[in-house]
Amino acid sequence: MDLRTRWALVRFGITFLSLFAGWLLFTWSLDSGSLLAGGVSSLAVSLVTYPIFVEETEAGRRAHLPRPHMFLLFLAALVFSMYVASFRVLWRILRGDINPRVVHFRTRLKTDIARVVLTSSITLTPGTITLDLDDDHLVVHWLDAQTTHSRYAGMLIKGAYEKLLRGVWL
Amino acid sequence: MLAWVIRFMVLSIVVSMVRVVIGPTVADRMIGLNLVAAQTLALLVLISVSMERSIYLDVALVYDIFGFVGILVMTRYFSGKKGEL
Amino acid sequence: MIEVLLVLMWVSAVIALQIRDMLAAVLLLGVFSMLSCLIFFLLHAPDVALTEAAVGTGVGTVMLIWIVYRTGRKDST
Amino acid sequence: MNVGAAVFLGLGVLFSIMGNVGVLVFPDPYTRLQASSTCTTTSVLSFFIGCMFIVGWGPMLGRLLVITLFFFVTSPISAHIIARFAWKSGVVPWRKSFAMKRHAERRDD
Repeated sequence: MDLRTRWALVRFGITFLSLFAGWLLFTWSLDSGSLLAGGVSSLAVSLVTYPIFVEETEAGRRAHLPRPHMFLLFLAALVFSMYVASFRVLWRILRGDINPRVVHFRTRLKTDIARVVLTSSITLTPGTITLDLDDDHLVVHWLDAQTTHSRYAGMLIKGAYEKLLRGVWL
Repeated sequence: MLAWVIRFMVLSIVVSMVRVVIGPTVADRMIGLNLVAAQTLALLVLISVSMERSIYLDVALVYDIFGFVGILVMTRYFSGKKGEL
Repeated sequence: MIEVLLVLMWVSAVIALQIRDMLAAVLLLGVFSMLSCLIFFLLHAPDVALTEAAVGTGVGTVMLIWIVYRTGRKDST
Repeated sequence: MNVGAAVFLGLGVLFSIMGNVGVLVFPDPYTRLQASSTCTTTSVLSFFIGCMFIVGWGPMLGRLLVITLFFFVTSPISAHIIARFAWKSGVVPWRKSFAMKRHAERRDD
């Protein structure tokens, strides 16, 4: 069994487990018939779609599989900072003074999935929206800009997320 | 309490329709559509929780998936044509 | 509550008929189908609402956008 | 109705009001998108968490978790593609200094 076959098996297992977890959450029953139907259908679907669900790269396993405890920590930090930033934007809307600017900066994350998660979490935090992502170059619209210097703006916007994400994906 | 929240969300959809109607550019109308879609999703979930039937939540999931596909297709077709907005 | 939604559907349909920009008309029809899905849901018909959500919001919008893309955006008349 | 549900539903109502006000008062599509998409994401997420407090342990909780997860993935992506559509089609962002300068020029005329 060479390395490619083993990696394909791992990808197939990930796809099957996530589909089956979705089935369990959605039906919420432990009948044998329900479990059998879910298992057979998620087996069939994951046989077809595993090359799309987890992409094949040459980077190795650690680039794709997140560390679970760091990922949960990242989600908790994301939801907390979402609420804090929502209150800040609410104050901005009430007072009516906004200073929107478009800033450019680069990220140091290496894998594609980590970059996509960074982009989504920047968009999800109120006050900043990612306009474009080109390889490692982000264009961000910032509601109350304090600086337009690329490096400081990057430190202020992506600061904590990037540090946490470097722990999650490699 | 849920009934009052549902009535409030219907009023909120009425207010956010204003941006769909008066928006000067197409991007503004698309923002209004996204806002109406998110609030309709919240309204579907709130109504089905107040009715206490788990079957009704399927509609919310299908609605979420197809609204996302609709917005994706809208921007996908028209991002190639420049200067028409 | 249903009366408010019906008035809103009427407003969006009339504006979608009157407007010159075809893409904006398609967006308003998307709002129309969302509100009609909500009305079916309020009238205790979740299966009809499911079909309306799939067809009206997804497939109908995709087909209309494709037609607008093939023919042109401005209404000539 | 327990306390957690009341708190989260109240937060959702508050953010929903502010999202609508922001969409109505802000000057250009990007700032409107800031107000609408992100404040409304927070409000809808608050509604979902409040509904989870209401329904308790049961089959509705699983479906609510699936819907919340899917919304959490799709909402920032749809906001991002709307912003990218506006950016690619050449909508100029509103800037404070430009508006002030134009206002001063208009005063001089």
